[in-house]
Amino acid sequence: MVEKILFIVFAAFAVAGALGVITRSNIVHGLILLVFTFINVAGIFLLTQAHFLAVIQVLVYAGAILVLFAFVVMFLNLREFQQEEQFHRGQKWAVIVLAPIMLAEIIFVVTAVTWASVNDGFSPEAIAAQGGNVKVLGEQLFTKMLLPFEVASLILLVGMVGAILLAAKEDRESVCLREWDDDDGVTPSLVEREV
Amino acid sequence: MTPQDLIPIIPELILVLAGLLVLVVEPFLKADKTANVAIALTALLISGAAAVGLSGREQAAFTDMIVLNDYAVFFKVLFAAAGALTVLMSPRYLEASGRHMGEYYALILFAVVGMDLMAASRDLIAFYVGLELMAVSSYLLAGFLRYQVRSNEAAMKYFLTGAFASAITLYGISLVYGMAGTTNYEQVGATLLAGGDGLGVALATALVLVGMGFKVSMAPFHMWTPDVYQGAPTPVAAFFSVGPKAAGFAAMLMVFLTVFEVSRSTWSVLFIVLAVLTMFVGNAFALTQKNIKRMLAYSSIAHVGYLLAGLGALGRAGTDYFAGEAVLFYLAAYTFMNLGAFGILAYLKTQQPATFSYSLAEFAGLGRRSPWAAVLMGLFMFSLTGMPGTAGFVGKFYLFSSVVKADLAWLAVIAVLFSAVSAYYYLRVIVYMFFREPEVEYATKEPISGPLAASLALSAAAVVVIGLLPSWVLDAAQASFGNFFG
Amino acid sequence: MAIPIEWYLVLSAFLFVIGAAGVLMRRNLFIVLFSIELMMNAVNINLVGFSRLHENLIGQNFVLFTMTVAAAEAAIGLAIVTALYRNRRTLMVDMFDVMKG
Amino acid sequence: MNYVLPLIPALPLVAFVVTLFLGKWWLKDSAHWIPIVAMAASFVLSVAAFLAIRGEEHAIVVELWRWIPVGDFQVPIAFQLDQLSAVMLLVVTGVGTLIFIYSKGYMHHDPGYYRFFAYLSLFAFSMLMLVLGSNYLLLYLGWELVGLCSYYLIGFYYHKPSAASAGKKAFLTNRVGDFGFGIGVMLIFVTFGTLDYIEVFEKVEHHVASEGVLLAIGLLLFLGAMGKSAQFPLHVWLPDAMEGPTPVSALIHAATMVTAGVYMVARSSVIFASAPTAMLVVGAVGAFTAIFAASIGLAQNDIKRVMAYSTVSQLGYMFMALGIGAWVAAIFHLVTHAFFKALLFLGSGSVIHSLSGEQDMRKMGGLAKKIPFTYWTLMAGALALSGIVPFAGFWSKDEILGMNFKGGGYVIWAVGLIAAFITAFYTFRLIFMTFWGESRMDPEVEKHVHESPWSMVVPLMVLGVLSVFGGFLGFPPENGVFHKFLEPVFHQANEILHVEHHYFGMLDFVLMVVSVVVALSGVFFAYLFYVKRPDELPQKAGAVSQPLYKAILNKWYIDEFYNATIIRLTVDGSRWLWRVVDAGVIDGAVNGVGRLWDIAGRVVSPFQTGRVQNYAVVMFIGLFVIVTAVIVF
Amino acid sequence: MEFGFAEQIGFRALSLLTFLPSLGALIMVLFMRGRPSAYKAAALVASLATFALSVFMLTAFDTSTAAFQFQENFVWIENFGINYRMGVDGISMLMVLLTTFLSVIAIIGSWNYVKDRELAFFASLLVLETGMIGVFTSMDLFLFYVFWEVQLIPMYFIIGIWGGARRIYAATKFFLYTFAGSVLMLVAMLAVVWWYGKESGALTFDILTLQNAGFPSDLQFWGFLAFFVAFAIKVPMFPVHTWLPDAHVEAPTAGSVILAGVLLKMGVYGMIRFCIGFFPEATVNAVPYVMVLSVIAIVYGAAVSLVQPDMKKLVAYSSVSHMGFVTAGLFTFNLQGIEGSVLQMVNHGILTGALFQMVGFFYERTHTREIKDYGGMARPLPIAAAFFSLFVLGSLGLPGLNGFVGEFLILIGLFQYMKVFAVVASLGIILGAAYLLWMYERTMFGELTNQKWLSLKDLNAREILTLAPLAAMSVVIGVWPGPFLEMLHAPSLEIIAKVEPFMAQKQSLVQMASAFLGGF
Repeated sequence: MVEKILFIVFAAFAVAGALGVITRSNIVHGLILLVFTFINVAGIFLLTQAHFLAVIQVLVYAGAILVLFAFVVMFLNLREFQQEEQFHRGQKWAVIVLAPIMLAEIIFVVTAVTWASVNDGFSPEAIAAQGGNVKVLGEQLFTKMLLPFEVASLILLVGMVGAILLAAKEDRESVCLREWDDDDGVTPSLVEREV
Repeated sequence: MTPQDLIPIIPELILVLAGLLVLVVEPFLKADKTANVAIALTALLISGAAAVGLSGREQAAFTDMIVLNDYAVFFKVLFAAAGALTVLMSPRYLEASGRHMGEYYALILFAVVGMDLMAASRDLIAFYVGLELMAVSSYLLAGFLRYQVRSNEAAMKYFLTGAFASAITLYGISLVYGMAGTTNYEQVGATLLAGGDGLGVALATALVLVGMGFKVSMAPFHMWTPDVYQGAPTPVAAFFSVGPKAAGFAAMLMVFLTVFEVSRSTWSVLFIVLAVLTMFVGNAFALTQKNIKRMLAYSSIAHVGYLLAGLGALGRAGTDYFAGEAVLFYLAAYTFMNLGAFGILAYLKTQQPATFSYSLAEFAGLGRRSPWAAVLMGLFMFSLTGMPGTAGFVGKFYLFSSVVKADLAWLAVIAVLFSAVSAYYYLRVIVYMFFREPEVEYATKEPISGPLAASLALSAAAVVVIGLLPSWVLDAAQASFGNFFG
Repeated sequence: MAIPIEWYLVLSAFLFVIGAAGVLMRRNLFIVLFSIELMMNAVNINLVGFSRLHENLIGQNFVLFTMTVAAAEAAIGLAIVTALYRNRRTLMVDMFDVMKG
Repeated sequence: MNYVLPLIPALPLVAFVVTLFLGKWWLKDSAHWIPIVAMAASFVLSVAAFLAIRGEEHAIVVELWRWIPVGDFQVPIAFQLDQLSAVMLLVVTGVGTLIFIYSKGYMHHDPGYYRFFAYLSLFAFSMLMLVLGSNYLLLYLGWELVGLCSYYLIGFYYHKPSAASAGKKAFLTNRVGDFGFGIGVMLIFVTFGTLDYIEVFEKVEHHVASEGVLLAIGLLLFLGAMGKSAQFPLHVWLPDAMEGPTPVSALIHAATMVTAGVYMVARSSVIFASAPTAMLVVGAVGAFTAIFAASIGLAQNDIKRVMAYSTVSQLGYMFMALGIGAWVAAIFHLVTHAFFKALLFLGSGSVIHSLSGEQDMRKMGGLAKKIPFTYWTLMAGALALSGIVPFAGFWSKDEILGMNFKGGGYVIWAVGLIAAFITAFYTFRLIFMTFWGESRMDPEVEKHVHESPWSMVVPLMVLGVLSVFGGFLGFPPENGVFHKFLEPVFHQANEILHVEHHYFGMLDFVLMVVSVVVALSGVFFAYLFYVKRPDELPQKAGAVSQPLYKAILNKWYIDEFYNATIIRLTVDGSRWLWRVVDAGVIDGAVNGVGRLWDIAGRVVSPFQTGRVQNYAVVMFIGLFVIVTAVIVF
Repeated sequence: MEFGFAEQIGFRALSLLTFLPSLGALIMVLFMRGRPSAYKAAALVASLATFALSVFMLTAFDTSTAAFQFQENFVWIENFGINYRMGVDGISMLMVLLTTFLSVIAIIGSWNYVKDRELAFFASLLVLETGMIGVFTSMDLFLFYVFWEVQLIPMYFIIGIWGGARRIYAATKFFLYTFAGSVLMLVAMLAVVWWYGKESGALTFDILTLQNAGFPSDLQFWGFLAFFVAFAIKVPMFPVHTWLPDAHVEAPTAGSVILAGVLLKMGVYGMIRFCIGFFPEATVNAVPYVMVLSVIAIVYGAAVSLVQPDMKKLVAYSSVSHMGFVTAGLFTFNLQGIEGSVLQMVNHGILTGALFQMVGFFYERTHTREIKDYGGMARPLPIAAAFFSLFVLGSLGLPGLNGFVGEFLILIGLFQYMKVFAVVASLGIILGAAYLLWMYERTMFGELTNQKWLSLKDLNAREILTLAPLAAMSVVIGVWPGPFLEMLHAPSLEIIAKVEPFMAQKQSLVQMASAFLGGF
């Protein structure tokens, strides 16, 4: 029962935080609300006995990713954009109409389906008996999931290379190449344009 | 894991090692990147050769995460070929763009690895990481020319829509997992089949379809395609138009035939409807394009429409994999002709790096200025149109015959009519090249670079050979379904 | 099992749709990136819930990979943001429409 | 005969080929020799053929090769010599030779000298094919080829627009007739399974076809004959055909080609005899044309046009004869008409020649003294045409009228009689206006008036003799040499019609007197009008019957009527088809498909806004629709 | 009885015949660039050699049988049962002869016509010849389709590069129109092949095998429709003809000659081989409709020709009319109609080819094709006028020239089928004479409209050499068509035998249509 109440609390916070993220115009507020949401999701992971994931959720999301975001936000000094219109005018309404229907549809489906367990035997109790969530998860990761694991490392490598490629300090000789290449007469909407 | 498990991934291992080697070598190279080009090219060739060497084998590896069979081999060879041709056409182009860096080749290699995994995977997790490896590399390749607004924009658009789409797919995959309790294709398929078709399966089908449809630019999830192709460096656009697309189809065929066996009737109808939509969208948009790169992008969407018709037929055909073979063959044929067409664009860009904007008007009088380029472009255009004697025709022939075989003659009629419409914009290129005189004088041309010429020549040769003596590729395509389920 | 699987799914559906709405509505590129993270988190909730339901760890393993991917995507996304910002001095998504038609 | 018969048409053909290819550079002014010799040789061979067939019961058929062999449709190139074709051969080659000789003088100095003779030779060949062919398709072949030659020769002075357009008009009007002829031929084939004369007639006798079909065949064939023989309403081309050189008018448009229609009906006598209604139509059309054309002839001032209408009118007589089953009379009139009308044309050609090309009779007069040979020969022709005893025309024409009267065709007889009066009137109007009275010539022209060269005069004299004495071939009426000779050909037809042999009787004599009186009164009135009081009577008559006169002067407005209806309708209709239907509707639809796609492209193009979130929302909507669809279905 | 190459000539004559022109083109392109006299001579030699070979084959041709002769058969794409199989029967032999003959004419005729990219022009003509011969000699559906489409490309370039002012529009329209039709045919081909494959268990594209397959009614209907539309566009039949005038007007002379002379025939040839060969039942059902369309084409084409201001366009529309005769004759399904129809194809090839060639010669001199700019041309150009008149007369069906034989046979056939059609078609003949003579009068006769024309040179020896063979053929076929018809007897009987079984049961339908039309 406690679990259920906690779940509802975490869930409510998470949803509220998420709503905040997509409605607040201040990026920093958004960022903080996102962290808040993620922490609540981590809480739900905890409730589900996925301890390792809960920790990783906080570390990776709240820690690494969001710090990265914060860093960039500050680095680029994005205050000026907060004065501008934050929503797509027409599209906003389409989304406001469609999204709830979509949500209803998904909820309708997921509640209509009878979710049968296959009971592979890794119940929290069993896991605890085998040495805890982290150990079992780790074992599986390096045996069953070896290939994806290695590929995931490649993905991270690519991400790293990419970040350097795109965001590294500008080298002078290349800057002069910055121009409207391939200009076929299309003028871009520049910053001055009203939305 | 046993050492045995490494055999199926030999081609990928080669590529990964080469990719890492490229990254390591890069800091030691100055302006001349020949070494890295050579490494990448060699790796791709060896990888392809290795894949050929592995053909005929059947082996599951990494706890059934991936398999080695002729199906995977077919795609591995195809991806290696596409990668090699892309690498060949890149150096001069990148030099002209002022950004010739070894990382580029590493990214191509990694993308090919991702695509190989998509084709070979037998598990949704492996599929997903393969997909993401390819996607992440692709985003970077699209934005490779970071000082160019279009390249940035292309990367951003590709990234946003790609991430959005993969989130949707992922959601679908999670539902599949929820229903089956496993992620292995065959097990999932069996479980779902036992559970019967239901709302959950339908929703999951739809969600997965969207994500994969995005990768192959199926309407209405295609809209990134023209912008990304236009903004990305031309060789990259060439690569995109064949690599990720073929990988998407490779995964799609596999996933829908195994995982979603139960919802066959749903997805075959979806594919048929979306095929018509995609054909329409691709052709209608392509008609008004003045920019050849965008035109080719839309045309690639149209081709996806034809391929989807094949998938629809496959869904209708029961255990007859004729349509699947046709799709494979078509992808192979399409790879060469499209790479060739983009190769010509790359060549022209290297001729006038500062001014060439891929506009149709700049093709005027090409037949006089560089007759060989014009003749080859003509060949590729005719092939894309589906004129007999070229790979494009045999591909269409095969594909539409599979559609007809599945008693979808009406769909074949729609498809061929659309391909007649497509003839208009392909011909327009020929019209400009041969029938019109240029409005301005163009600078004298410099000789074509060796690798680029080789790439074009190989593409053209492939187009003609597949067009006239298709048995070779046909056999491969048929064999790939021969040991489909072991 | 204490918490019904539907609860996870409903929560996930909420987060997913909210994330999707964020992607579609907001002009600020950062918020769009945040929203994508929301969507992936929604998936994570699903996976974890199902992992619990089926009493296997595939789902939890899967979550690890999605997180990795999310991290890599975040890195790349930010790199793209940086490059864009340098070239265009804006982060309003709809400003980037050089290529269209 | 196996070798002689093919040679008859072959000789002119050879002459044509040689003259055409060598004429311009080599033969030049001596281009006439080969055609004349070839024609004369043909004449000699024709005489031989004539002698050979005399008294024979059966026709001689010579087959050369299969022309069109397809299944049961087997048409050979084969020649059939019987009495009818023998007569035609003689007329064609005989009159032809004379006119060839005449042309040597008449066409001298013309830049297209060799061309003229080449065409004439081709015509001779074609006409001989026409009369010699053993089946309907060969008849059709000759029929079309003579039409072609007529086209070329009418348009001989091709740089004159009127000549060129007259040629085309002739060809096209004939095509309308040939439309019927062609369908008739098809109907014959479909009905009888053959086109061979002998076989067809045999089958007709054995009642293979119903009378309705035979009627259809007859009428269709007659439509062709109407075109070629210029019967109303397809007569319009013949007067215009006078644009051609005069020898052409004589040969083609008087003596030979225009009588092909008569030949055809006579040839098909068995078919017509079996379809009485068709005969009635033939007779009626002939009679109407006879009087109709004669009436127009009254008011024409162009000397050749008078002749032309007279020809039309005389051809009408021949059809009157055919209509009553007087086959021999028709052929007889054909022969005498060939003589005197060729003579008249050549004579008027001589007049024109001596007047340096003047054709308007109002600018002539008093020529009798200046060109006496021409005058006297022409006079002989005029008397023959008017039907004055005992000139050639009298016998044939009187026989036609007599046969009609006796056959019960009183109306036709009466019409023919009135036409005979008009004929005599306008014939002598021509004579009087041209040769009698005061000279109304241009002084300039008058100075150069001269008698024509011998090459022109000799043929005139020969024809003059024939016009005077030719009629005695058919004497006594209905029982002459001519009739006996032709008897075997029309034997079948006459049997079908149950014609009994007639002998000259009282009634015939009375009719003869009547027609002579009528003819003479015509001459008298002409004398009254154009010699006695030329200054007032014609005007007065014209004034009294003002509308009628105007109608006659304008040829009853037939040309205008055709221009305003059929031609206008065709051209405007075609233009409408082209502009509206073809370019507008059909091609419009084709281009419309293209435009539709273009519009589609333009309409959808803005949807690609370049804003990535629009793309995402489209994806989302797509997802939404798909999800909704899979949930609902 | 199999007519292999060995029995008849001893070498692979058909392959040689088909690819000889392309071989010539290849040699020209590879070794003779920049040397006009050399490559022109090579082009002529290649086409002449092809023609000579085809005539030589004719001497070994057996006219007594409908079987295919000079056969060659190799496996090409085994997985689909596609073979490289070639062979000719009387009809295709005649078409091949027409092709090789007209190709020579076209090459001589355009000796000095193009100034720009001459090598490519002649090479295109030769490649085109390969495509055309291939269409007529293929005995495999796939092979046929390959040739069918491939010949579009050189023609497309010929119109597009060396054409007139609106050449791009015309070339595109030509290409797209034909392409749209033929892709439908592709689908029908596949449907047919698959049906047979499922029925017999063996996939084959062999035409003879498929001709005896006996397709079910449903498939017959749709298959016939698709094939027929593709071929009707090519012919072109009435409502789908509008690409033709545009293509003709813009095409260079050689293009028009080949287009009118051979390309249009491919449509009818296709109807004979496939529509009738594969779908006899559907064909019989379709006869009334085809007839109506054909007869409309006859009259309509002639009427529209009448008012054309442009000589070439006039001749182009006249082609619509003449091809109407051809299709009408074919679908009568009696010996006269079919043989007349095939012979008329040859005749039309010769005559219309010649007319286009003439118009080309005039155009080279005056640089105008407007009829109103001409007039009195017989004076400066008597030889040209003479040739022109011969071809005009042949075209309007003057007996003694070739046009008549075909036309009359068709009419006889048509008359046996249904009299109304023959009568209406005959009206077309009247109109035919009208537009041709009117055009001739306005261009050749009358006053000289332009004194400049007086200085024009008459045809030179080369031009006479171009026209003389055409004129000679016109006369020869006109007076002695026997040998040509003889080649057609056996194949025509075969065609009739094919449709005969269905004719009887459909008689009522014909009568119905007859009654329906009789009502007008």
